[in-house]
Amino acid sequence: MSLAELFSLLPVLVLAGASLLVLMLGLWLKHLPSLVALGVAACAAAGALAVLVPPEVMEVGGMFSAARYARFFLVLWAGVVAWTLLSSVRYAAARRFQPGEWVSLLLFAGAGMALLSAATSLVGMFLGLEAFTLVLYILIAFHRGSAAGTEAGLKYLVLGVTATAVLAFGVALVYASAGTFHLPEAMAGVAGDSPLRPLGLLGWGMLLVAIGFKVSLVPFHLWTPDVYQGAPAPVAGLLAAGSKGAMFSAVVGLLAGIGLGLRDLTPVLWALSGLSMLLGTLAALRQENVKRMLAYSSVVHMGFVLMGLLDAGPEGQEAVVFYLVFYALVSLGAFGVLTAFSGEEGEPQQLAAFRGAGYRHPFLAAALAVFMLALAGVPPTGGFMAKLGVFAAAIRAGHLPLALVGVLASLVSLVYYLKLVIAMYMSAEGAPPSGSPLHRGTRLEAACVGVCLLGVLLLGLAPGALLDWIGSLL
Amino acid sequence: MIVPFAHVLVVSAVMFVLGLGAVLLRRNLILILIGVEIMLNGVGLALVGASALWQRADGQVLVVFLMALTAAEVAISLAMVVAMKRRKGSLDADVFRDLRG
Amino acid sequence: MANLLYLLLLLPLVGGLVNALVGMRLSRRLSGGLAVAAVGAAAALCLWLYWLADGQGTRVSLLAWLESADLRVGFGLLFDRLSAPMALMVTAVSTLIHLYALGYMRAEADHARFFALLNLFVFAMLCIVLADNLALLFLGWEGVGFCSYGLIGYWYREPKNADAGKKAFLVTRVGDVFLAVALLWLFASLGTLDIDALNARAGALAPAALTGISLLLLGGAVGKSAQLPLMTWLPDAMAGPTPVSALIHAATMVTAGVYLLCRLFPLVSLSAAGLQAIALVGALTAFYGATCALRQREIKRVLAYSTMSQVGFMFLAVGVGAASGAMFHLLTHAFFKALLFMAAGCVIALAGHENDITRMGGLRRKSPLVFWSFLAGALCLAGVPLTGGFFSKDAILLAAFSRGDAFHWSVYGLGALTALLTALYTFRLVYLVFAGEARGGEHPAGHAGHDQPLPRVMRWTLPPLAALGLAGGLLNLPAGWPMAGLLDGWLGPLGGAEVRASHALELTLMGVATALVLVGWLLARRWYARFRPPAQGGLDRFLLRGWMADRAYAWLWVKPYLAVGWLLHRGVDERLIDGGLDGAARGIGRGGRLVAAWATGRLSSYLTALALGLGAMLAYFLVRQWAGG
Amino acid sequence: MAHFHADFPWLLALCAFPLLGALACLALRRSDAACRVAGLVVSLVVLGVCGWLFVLLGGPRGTGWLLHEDLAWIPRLGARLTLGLDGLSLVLVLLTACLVVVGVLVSWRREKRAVPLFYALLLTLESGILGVFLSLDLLLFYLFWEIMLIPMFFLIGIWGHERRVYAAVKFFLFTLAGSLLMLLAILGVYLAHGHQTGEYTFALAALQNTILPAGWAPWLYAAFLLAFAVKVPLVPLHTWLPDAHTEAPTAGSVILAGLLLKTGVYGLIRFGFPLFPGPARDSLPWLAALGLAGLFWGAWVAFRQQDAKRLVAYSSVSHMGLVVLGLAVATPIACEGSFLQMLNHGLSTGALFALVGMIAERAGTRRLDELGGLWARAPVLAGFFLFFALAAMGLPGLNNFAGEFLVLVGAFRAEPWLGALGAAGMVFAAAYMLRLMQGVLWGPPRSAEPWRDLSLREGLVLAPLAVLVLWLGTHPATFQDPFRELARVLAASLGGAGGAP
Repeated sequence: MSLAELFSLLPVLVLAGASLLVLMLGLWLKHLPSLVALGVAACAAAGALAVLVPPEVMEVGGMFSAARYARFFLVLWAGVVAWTLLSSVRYAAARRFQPGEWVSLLLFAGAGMALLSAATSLVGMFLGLEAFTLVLYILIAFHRGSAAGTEAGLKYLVLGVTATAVLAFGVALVYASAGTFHLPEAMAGVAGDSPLRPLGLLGWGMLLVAIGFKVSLVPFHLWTPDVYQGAPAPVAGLLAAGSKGAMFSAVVGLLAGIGLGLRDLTPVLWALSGLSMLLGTLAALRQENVKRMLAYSSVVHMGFVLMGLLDAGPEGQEAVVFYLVFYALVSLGAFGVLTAFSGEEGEPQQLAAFRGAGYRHPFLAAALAVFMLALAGVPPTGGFMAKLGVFAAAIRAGHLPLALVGVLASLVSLVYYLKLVIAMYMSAEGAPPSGSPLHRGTRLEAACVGVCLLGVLLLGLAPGALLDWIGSLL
Repeated sequence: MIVPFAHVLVVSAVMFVLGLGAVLLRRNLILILIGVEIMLNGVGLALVGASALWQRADGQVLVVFLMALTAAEVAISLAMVVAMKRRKGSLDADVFRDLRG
Repeated sequence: MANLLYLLLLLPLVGGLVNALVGMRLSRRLSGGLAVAAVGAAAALCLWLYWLADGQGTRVSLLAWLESADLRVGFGLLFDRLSAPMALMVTAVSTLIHLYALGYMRAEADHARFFALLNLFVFAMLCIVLADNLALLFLGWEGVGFCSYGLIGYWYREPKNADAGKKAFLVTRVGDVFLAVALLWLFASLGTLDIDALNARAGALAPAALTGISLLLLGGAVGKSAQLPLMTWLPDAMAGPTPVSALIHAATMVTAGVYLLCRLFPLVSLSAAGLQAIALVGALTAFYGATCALRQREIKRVLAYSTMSQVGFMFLAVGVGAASGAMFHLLTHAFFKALLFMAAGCVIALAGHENDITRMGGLRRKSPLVFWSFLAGALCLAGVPLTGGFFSKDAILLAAFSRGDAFHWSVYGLGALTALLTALYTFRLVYLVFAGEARGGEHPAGHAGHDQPLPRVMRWTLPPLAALGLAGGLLNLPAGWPMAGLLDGWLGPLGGAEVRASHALELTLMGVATALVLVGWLLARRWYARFRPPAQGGLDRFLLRGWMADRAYAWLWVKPYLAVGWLLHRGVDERLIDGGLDGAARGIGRGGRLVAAWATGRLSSYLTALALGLGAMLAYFLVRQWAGG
Repeated sequence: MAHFHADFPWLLALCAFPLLGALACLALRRSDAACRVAGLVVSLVVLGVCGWLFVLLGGPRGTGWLLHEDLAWIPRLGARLTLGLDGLSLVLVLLTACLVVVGVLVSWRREKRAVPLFYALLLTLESGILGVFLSLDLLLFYLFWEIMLIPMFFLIGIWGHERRVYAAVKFFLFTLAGSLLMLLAILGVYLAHGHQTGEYTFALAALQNTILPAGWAPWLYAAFLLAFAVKVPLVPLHTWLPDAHTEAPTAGSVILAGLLLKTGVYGLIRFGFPLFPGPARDSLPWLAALGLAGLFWGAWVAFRQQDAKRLVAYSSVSHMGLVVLGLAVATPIACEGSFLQMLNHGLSTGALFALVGMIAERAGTRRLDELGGLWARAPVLAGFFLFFALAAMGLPGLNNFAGEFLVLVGAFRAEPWLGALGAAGMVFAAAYMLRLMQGVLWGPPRSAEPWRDLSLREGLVLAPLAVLVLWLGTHPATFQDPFRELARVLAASLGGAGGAP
């Protein structure tokens, strides 16, 4: 770990350092806004460093790369964390979250995601993944007052720990079959001729299971609805936008090196993607709880992203990265609106709570409607361009049947996305049940949601700029 | 290698499966966590074996990482156990059943 | 000359539009007067054009209507030897009827709509008469259909009238479809819709096509002229005001079919089968109309069936090749039938709005003028010798007989029998209405004080028509009489085949006709001079309801139509397509509930799912390892 | 066209301008009146521009583009903002502008709930429809195709009547199902073209001459056809139409019937046939059969309807069946007739829906057995209703007859029995239209007091439409000139290999 290597890892260190600094400050300084300001400054600094200061050495310690691909994702995750910090100021204060811990944990999660995206070796991936997963265990149950939070935390923890064990064993087996953790070479273990090929394949199987759990693909997705429902809205947003995105960005690197091995994996990926799309859509149909519906919708969307990965060529990866950026924006936006709507006595989760919201909260409701249409993949939102890219990738890879399953899923998914829009705009005039009337939402929250709204619409109408930037990464 | 890698692999696989069995069959949360620890130790063994097979040290480095990681997990898990005990008074993993459907 | 021709067409149109748009604001006298003026001016203009044209046809084209690839159709008018007399008749009779309507409609509030529709009707009729291409003719054809719908259903507050109008429009539209198909066929095969061109190039068509087109034209004519089988609408059309019945269902619209066949006679005459079909339809309808008229109880329904029968004679004339005979009968019939209808209007007014002839009687003393003009019309209708009706009907029967083969003789026989029945029901009508004492029975109080004298205009429009009817024979006296065959000469080639019959044959047939009329009169005098309550026998009810045609059609067409409609609407649209899709949606919803239930909320089931997934994954790779190799 | 300063993207501005109007409406959401005026002004400006374009370019034209713009959009995907205006789209764009103004005026007093949102959605809808008629880039076309859906979904869903949500979702799902398959087909062509020529583009001109792998072409064409058939609607896929029409507010129905149905046929003509000439030719017999079936099916079921709006909705199914029949027989006259019929149907049915809306507003009900006696209570309104009902029934001299006659002439020339059956449709049309007139106009008035007769605003809507209907009925050539050549070329391309069955 020469000085040069440390220097090229500087942006991540800035994030991690800031996290520790805030943790310490938190003991004395209980004023949340200033800590949030510090956190956002840290993120901004990390982002600026990543973009402006060229790294000296491309790979750090054989585990993390500092190439443009990693830097792009660092900027993205820094932005996600900064956004979460800003949009949850009122939410955290209302629930008397410990300011120091709240900001530091979020920053550390950002650092972990950046590391995961930058991983070029199985160890790097393992460390990055575990870094922010541990933080998420705490963040999900952060709201001590809510039983649901504890239950969600518990479920995520137990399942997460088991998945980590499976992941570790997978890494061990791949290491055993290939002799190295470094990714492109580690894949050699699976190649046709090598004697320890069975070990490699089993190792790959276990990796896929762990990845499946992390990005909530169907057989391993059961935790998703409960955790989204229990976790505080900002954390659920981070979970949807950040954790799944970071995992997939690592998977893109993982699969890029596999080349020939893809032939073995395609049936599995095909099955996982198809199942996720279909069963996710079916499960979401009957949901009355908005957060559970968004959870199942994330299962479906991960199925779409996986469909993009089936195309080994660069276009497929471009489509996946674009999809991840879009999905981050739309998830943050949707959960941002939920955060803005949640008042003192809790978050508005039941559909009934949203009845007639379209007329009482014009901006936030309109934003939520656009996010729903974006998730449904209807132009002119970014969702359409994302789906277009993924469908093109699937057809180019010759998986027309999967594309048809995707079409069926996105058609049926329209129903439950529209259920929310209908509740907001088209239900009878009556005011919502006394339960939790929607909170007005502060200007800061409205601004954050506005940023996401602008992003989603811009991706829909003029995705050219982002597509070019992503093209230059791969 | 003093012991053929296959034997190491079998032992670690057995430990992994036993740990998984404990996780699945046991209801008490602490015993589930113990099961996970057993699985992780199995992984550690496999890693050491593989590192010996390939005569490279990075396998063992990962084992050290693994131990540190396991310690952190246990800390958080126990914190969760304490929170659960205070809230529900029981350690049965299935006692939490409000979030479903 | 040309723009005068356009003026002829535009006058009724302008009159109609003015009444339609601003009529309500004008006073009754002004809007009525405007309407009469418009049609009167058209009549006068037609006369002057007649004199200007002195025999040569003039053709003029104003605006291109439909143009696409080789289809060129425009608003072109043709004022030749066939359309000139027809136009003159239409405008003249309309003027008289408009005058009559001024009086008849004096108590109506919504007069503007009536006169607007009446003027538009005359415009549409002139379109049919003067059109130089079939497309414009079709425009007039449907325009006439709409105006009759509007006028029949004039008293729309009474649902029965509105339904009668609807029935008329629908049944005639069935006929219009046949005409439309004939148009399409003609254009597809001859490449033009211009009437003269069609008649000229008719020879180029294959015999089968010729017959097909003729039958289709017959189908179209049958709809508009209320011949078998599309005749059920005419009796119900009597629900409209009497001037409407006089104008539309006596003089003009019902004769449009005959005019169409005469207009395209050169084409139709090339197909023998076509002609025979026309003749057969004509004869059968004549007989059908006459039999039904025998047992009708309402005065206007008797006249309606009588019109149907007389138009049947015209079809018979065309069918036997005597187009000029048909036109001759058409002109005379227009005069005396319009007269009869208007007189019937006066009769109804005199008898305190009583329609049923069995409850009238003794009106002779109440208004001698109405009696004498009604009698004049009746004499023409019955075909009493030397009247217009006699000569025109006799010419037709002569033409039929002189063709000289079995088919034509049988047709002649049916025609003669119908002539007898015609005389019978005509004199029945005269006796029941005018002879004996008033059988009006007690009138509802409202009507008692109603019989103030008929407005002068209603009474004084009758004599001119009576004169025209009686003197109608002069138009086309049979050969051997002084001034014989004026109309034959005038029509010349348009008049169809030359009727060659020896003078002796003519006289004998005239004798037979006279005898038939005499027998009919005597029978009527014996049965109806002294009033007896109408017989209620099975045959009477059968004839009263027009051979049960309405019920047969309802059972044959209306019921299946509704059944198929139900099948398509409830069956396919709602149950099959929507039901299927909603069912699929519910199925997916149930599937959704099933999958959602998988997340039981218990941590153990989540762990089991994870383990099962792991097991499946490893199993897959093991299998792949051994199988794949 | 000389004095066009070519660099200004007229067409893009035309599409974007209503969007700006929509944003303005949202900005002015404080006062309803301001939004109404803004809506009217924007739609009138669009009408003005379209009218001016028609006057300028409306003469008899060849088949080239009257206006063509090509701006960069997403270079990486090869999608460009290419917009083109030819004879057919010129006429349809004019129809769009005209009917949106009608829509705005018709809902002037009636829609009281969230008025700014109403006019914003109406203008967004206009922008979507204009985009569909003008775009020549497959991705841009698909974008506008779906943009059309969202405002219509909200219009039906928010301002509709009792079963509005069911109808709105059904409308959205039906159309989206078809268009998602079309998306896959577009991608199929896009990838096949890219694979062959190495250059990935969505431009229609480029994709037109792609040699598709043998097995693919029929399936891709089928996907396109399905998407457009749902919109037309061709018969088995039509059950969304009555629900959507009945539940939509008056302005929604006017635009849904007048314009959205035309986008289906237009899409088939602009994209379906040129991209897949071979399969298109093979599908003609099926299209003819479905068109004919639609003609009778729509009329038959319309006859049985109790609700006036559902009756007129089913009549649209019947009329559009005839339009498809015209295209399917692929003779120059028939194609010209079906182009003309698209314009005619837009005007007459649009006016009918506006009228039914006005009557329902006064009578408080749309059921035929509860209406009746309109003539006694509002004679001028009843007069207009009679006029447009006759136009819709195809009375010669009014606009529908012109189109119908051309289609039937063309159909008969190609296939005699087809033309004859089509002509028989006239009776069915008369049947249901007479039932509508009987139910609404005649019969005793329900109560003595007369309704307020035609207001100035309603007169302003109906009078111009009546003039247009008469103009199209007596001299349709002025509107036929722009697309005469296009019809001939389309007929040639479709009829090329042996033409209709």
